[in-house]
Amino acid sequence: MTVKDAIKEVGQAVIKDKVFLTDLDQAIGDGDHGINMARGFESVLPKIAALADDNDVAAALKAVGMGLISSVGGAAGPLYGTAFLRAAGACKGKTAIDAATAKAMLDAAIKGIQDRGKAQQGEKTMLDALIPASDAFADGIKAGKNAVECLGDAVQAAEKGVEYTKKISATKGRASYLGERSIGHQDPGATSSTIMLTALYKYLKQER
Amino acid sequence: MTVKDAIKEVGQAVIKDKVFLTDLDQAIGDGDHGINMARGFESVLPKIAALADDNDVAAALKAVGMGLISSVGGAAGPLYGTAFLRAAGACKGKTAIDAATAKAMLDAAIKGIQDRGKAQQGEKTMLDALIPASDAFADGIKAGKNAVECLGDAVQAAEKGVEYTKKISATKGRASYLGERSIGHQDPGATSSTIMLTALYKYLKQER
Amino acid sequence: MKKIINNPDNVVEEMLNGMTASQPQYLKRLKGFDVIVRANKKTDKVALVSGGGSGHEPAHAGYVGRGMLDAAVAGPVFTSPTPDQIYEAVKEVNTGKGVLLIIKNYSGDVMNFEMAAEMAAADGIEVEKVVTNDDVAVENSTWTIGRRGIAGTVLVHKIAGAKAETGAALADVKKAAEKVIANVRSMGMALSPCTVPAAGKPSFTLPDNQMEIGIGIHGEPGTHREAIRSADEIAQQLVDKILAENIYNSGDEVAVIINGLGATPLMELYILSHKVQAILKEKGLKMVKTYVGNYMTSLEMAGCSVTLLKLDDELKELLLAPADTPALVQF
Amino acid sequence: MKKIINNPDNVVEEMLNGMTASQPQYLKRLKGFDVIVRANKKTDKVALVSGGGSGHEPAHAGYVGRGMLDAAVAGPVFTSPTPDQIYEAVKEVNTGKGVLLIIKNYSGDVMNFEMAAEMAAADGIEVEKVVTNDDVAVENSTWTIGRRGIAGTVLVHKIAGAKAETGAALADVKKAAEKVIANVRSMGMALSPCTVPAAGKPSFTLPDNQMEIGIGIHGEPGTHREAIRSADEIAQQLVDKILAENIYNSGDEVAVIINGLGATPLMELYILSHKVQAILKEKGLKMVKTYVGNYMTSLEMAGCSVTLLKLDDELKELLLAPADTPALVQF
Ligand SMILES: Nc1ncnc2c1ncn2[C@@H]1O[C@H](COP(=O)(O)OP(=O)(O)O)[C@@H](O)[C@H]1O
Ligand SMILES: Nc1ncnc2c1ncn2[C@@H]1O[C@H](COP(=O)(O)OP(=O)(O)O)[C@@H](O)[C@H]1O
Ligand SMILES: [Mg+2]
Ligand SMILES: [Mg+2]
Ligand SMILES: [Mg+2]
Ligand SMILES: [Mg+2]
Repeated sequence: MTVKDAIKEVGQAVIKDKVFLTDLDQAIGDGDHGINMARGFESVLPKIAALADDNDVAAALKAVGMGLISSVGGAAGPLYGTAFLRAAGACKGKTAIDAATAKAMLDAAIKGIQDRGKAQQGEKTMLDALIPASDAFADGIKAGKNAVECLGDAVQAAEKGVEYTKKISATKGRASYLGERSIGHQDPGATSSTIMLTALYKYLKQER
Repeated sequence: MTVKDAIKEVGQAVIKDKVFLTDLDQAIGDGDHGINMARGFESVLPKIAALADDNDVAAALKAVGMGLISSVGGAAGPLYGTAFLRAAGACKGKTAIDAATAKAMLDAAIKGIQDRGKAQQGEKTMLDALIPASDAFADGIKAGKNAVECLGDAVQAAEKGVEYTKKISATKGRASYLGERSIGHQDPGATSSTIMLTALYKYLKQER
Repeated sequence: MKKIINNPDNVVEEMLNGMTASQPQYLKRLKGFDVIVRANKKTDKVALVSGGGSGHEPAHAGYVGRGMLDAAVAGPVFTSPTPDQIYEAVKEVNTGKGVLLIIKNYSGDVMNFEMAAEMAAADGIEVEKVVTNDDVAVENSTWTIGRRGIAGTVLVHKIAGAKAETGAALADVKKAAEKVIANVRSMGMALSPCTVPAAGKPSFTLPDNQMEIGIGIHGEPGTHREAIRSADEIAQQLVDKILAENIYNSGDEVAVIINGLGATPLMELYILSHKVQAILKEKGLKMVKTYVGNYMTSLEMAGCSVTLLKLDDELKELLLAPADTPALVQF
Repeated sequence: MKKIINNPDNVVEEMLNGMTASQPQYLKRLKGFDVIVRANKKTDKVALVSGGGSGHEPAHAGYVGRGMLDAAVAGPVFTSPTPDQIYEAVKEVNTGKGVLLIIKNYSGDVMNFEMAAEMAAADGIEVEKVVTNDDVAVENSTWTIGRRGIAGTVLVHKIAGAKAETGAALADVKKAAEKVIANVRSMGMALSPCTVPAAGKPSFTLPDNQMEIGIGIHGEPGTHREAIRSADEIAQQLVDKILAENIYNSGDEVAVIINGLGATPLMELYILSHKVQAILKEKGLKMVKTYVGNYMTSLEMAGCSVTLLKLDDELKELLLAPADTPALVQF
C-alpha cells in the first residue's frame, strides 16, 4: 500500500473514463472534461512513478497538484490542482494516514476548491460530490469506523451527490449558461470526483 | 399562330424544366443552367408580351436575344442570346417563315453560337443537339417536307443528339473540367436546346 | 469528423507553428510554450496579454501585433491555458511598465489567469486584469458567474491595444479596456454544431429545421432552440436582445461586429449585416465602423454573432487608430 | 439547406446592399446595377474591373479599394454577370486612361466580359483584358478551354492594382497582370459540397470518408475523389501538383495563399500551411508573403486551395505595396 500506487489507480480510473466524462460535458458544457482530466493524469503519472519510494504522501500529492495545474487547464485544472495542493498541506510529514487526517485532507481540498471557484453546495459542481462525501466521512468517524470504512461511506455519498446533480440546474461553471436546460444531466466534475474517490477506495480496500 | 405565342410556349417549357436542367448541371457543371434559363425567360416573356401584335418575327427574336443576353449570364446567356440575334437577322422582314428560311435561321443561330463559343460538334454542348437538328432539317427539305415536318425531324435528331452527349466527354464548357467523369451524363445545354425545339414544334403542329 | 488535420492531439501545436511559419513578419513563438508574441522587439509600453482555449481563430494569436496584443496564450481546444503558460507570456512581454491580462469570463479562464497573475506578482511584475463579458444571451446575476466573453473581446484588444500604443500608463490602459467592457454587448446563434478534434463527434445535434439561439463559442448549446428563421428575423432577434440592455440611445456612435462562427459564408454575414444596419439606423445609432467576418470563431460552427459597442470620443479615436496584426489591419 | 438568408432569389441584391451599408468608407453601389465601385472619387489612373458569379466572397467586391480594383461586377450565384452590367462598370470607372478587365477563365465569364468590352470599345473606351487560369487541377490543352481561374486571381487584383496605382499606362498594367498569370498556379480540394441557394440542395454528395481533389470554386465536382488523408498528405498532394508545373526553382522568391473555401476553420488552414511552408522551404523557395484565410470561396464549402506565385523584383514590390480594401489591407 503506497501513495504512488494509490495515485496510479486514481489516475488510471480517470483516464479509463475519458470518453464517458467528455460525453457528460458535451451535454451541458464544452465537451472536454474527460479530455482535460486524461491529459492531466497522463502528464502526472510518469512524474509520480519517478518519485522516490519513501511513501511521502504530501510530496506525492503536491506533485499531483502542480502537475494538474500545469496540464489540465479549463476550470478543472486550477480546482483539482488546488485541491491536491491543499490536501498535501493537510498531511505534511505523515506517512500513515488515519481517519482524522484523511478527513482533514478532504476538507482542505474542498476549501481549496471553494477558495478558487467561489461555489457552494447545490450549484451543480464537483462540490456536490465532495461535500456530501466529507459529511459521510465525518459520520463514519463519529461511528468509530476506520479510514477505509469511512471512505467507503464517502463514496456512496458522492454517488448520491452525482445523482442529485441531475435534479438541479447549474449556477457555476459552463453548465450555468444553459440555465434550466442543464437539469436532467449529471455534472461531469462531480462525476470525476466520485471516480477518483471510488478508485482510491477500491485500491485501499483490496490492499488492506 | 403568332411569333409571340410561339416564344411564350418555348419560354414556358424552359421555365417548367428549371429543376430538371439544374439537376443535369449539378451532375457535371455548377448546377445553375435551369436557374439561369428560367431567370432569362422570366425576364424576356413580359417584354415579348408587350410587343406589338404585328407578328414581326425578326423584331421578336431580337428582343429575345437582347433579353437573354442581359438576364441569363454564364455561358448560356451569350450563346443563346447571340443565337436568337442571329436568327432574327436571318428572317428580317419576313412574317411567314418557310422551310428554307427556317433552316437559314437555325444555321445562323448555330454559327452565332460557334462564333462566340468556339466549339465544334462532339464537344458535349448545345451544338450536339442543334447541328444534328439542322442536318435533319436539311434532309427534310430535300425530301420535300414542309417547315413543321422538317422541325419534327429536327426534334428527333436533337433528342438523339442529347443521348449522344451521354457517351462523350466534354471538352468545352464547365463539364470539360471533369474530363472522363462527364461521361454518362447528358449535357444540360443540349437538353435545353431540345426542350426549346420541342416546344416550338408542338406549338406549330397544334396550331396548324 | 472531416477535418484537415494530422492528429487530434497535435492541432494546437501544429497550428501555432503554422502561424509563425506563415506570418514571421508578425509572429514568433515563445520556445517551449504555447505562447505567440510579436515578431518585433517589444516596445517600451504597457504590454497586453490575452488568450484562452484554441478553436476561436483568429482569436487570439491573430491579434498579436502593433496596436493590439503583445502576447496570446493558447490552451487546448476550448480549454483555458494553464497558469504556467500565461506566466511565461507575462514575463516575456513585460517591459517594466506593467501587463494587462484580457480574460474572457469563463470560470476556467479566470482561475488560470488569476493564478498566473499571482505568480507574476510574486516576481514583482505589475499585473492588472480585465474580464470581458459581452454575451447578453446569458443572464448576469450575483448568483451565477455572469455573462460570457465572446466577440466583443476583439474590441477590447483593439482599443486597449491602441491605448497602450500611445504610451499610456497601466491604470489608463485598464480603464480604457473597462470602458469598452461596460459598453459592449453581443448575441449569437448557430445553424450547426462543431466538433472538438479530440472528442471526434459534434458537440450537439440540431434538426435540419432548427437553430440554436444564444450560442456560446465553445460548442456548448445555446439558451434555447427554435425553428430556423429568415436572416432579417435573426438580425432582429439578436439586435433586440442587445438593445434591451438599454445602453444604446438615439444619436450614439457605435462600432459593430457581424461575426462568423467559422463556417458561415461571408455572403450570409453581409445579408445579416444589411438588416442589422437598417435596424440600428432606424434606432438613430451612427455606425462609425462595422467589421464583417470571422473574428471570434467556434471551429467549424455555422452561425454568427452581432456585437455592438457604444463609443465616446476616446473610444472612437482608439477604435480608428492603426493596427497591424495577421487578422486585423487598418490604416 | 441551412443558411442565414431571406429569399434565395435575393441573396446577391441583399449582399451587395449589406456590403455598402457595412463598409461605406470603402464601397458604393452603382445605382440600378450589381456593380460595386470605390466610395472615393475615382482617381486619374488605369481602372481595373473584375467580377464573376457571386458566392466567392470576399471576391470580388471585397477587393474594391485603393491598390486593388476600381469596380467589381456581381453575377447571380456561380453565374457570370451579363455584358450590360459589366459595360456599366467600365463606363463608370473609366477616366480616359483605359480599363483592364480581369476575367477568370470560364466560358461564360470570358464571353460576357468580351461582349461588354466590345460594347465599351464601340463607345471609344480603351479596354484590355486578361484571363486568369491558375488552377492546375485542370489540364491545359488546345483542345479544351484551358485551366480555370481560382484563388490566384486575387494576386492579379493585388499586383495589377498596385501597378495601376503607380500611374502606369494600360499596356504596362496589363503586362504586370499577365506576368502574374504566367507565374501563378493553384490547386484545391474539398471535404464537403456547397448549396447554391436557388438550387436548394448540395452540388454533390461525398461519403464521410472521402474528399474531392482538384475541386473548382463553383460546387462542381473535382477531378477525382479518394479516401480522406492527413493535413500533411493533403499539403504534399496539392503542392506536388503545383511544383510539377516546373516553373518554381530553388532560390526563387514566392508568394503563397492558403485559401479557405468558406467553411474551413482557420485552425485547419494554419495546420495545412505549416506543412506547405516546410515543403516549399525544403525545395529552396523563399516565402516573401503568405496569405492565410478565405480569399476566394465557394459558399459554405469545406476545403482549401494552395496558390503559389513566383516573384521577380517588380512583382515583389507591387505585391508588398499598400492596399486598403474591405478584404485585404496592408501597409
Ligand atoms: N466554480 C466552480 N467550483 C467548483 N467546480 C466547478 C466550478 N466551475 C466548474 N466546476 C466544475 O468543473 C467541471 C468542468 O470542468 P472542465 O470541463 O474540465 O472545465 P471547463 O468548464 O473549463 O471546460 C464542471 O463539471 C464542474 O464540476
Ligand atoms: N463554348 C461553348 N459552346 C457551346 N455551348 C457551350 C459552350 N460552353 C458551354 N456551353 C453550353 O452551356 C451549357 C451550360 O450553361 P450554363 O450552366 O447556363 O452556364 P455555366 O456553364 O456558365 O454555368 C452547357 O451545358 C453547354 O451546353
Ligand atoms: Mg468542459
Ligand atoms: Mg452551369
Ligand atoms: Mg473547456
Ligand atoms: Mg454558372
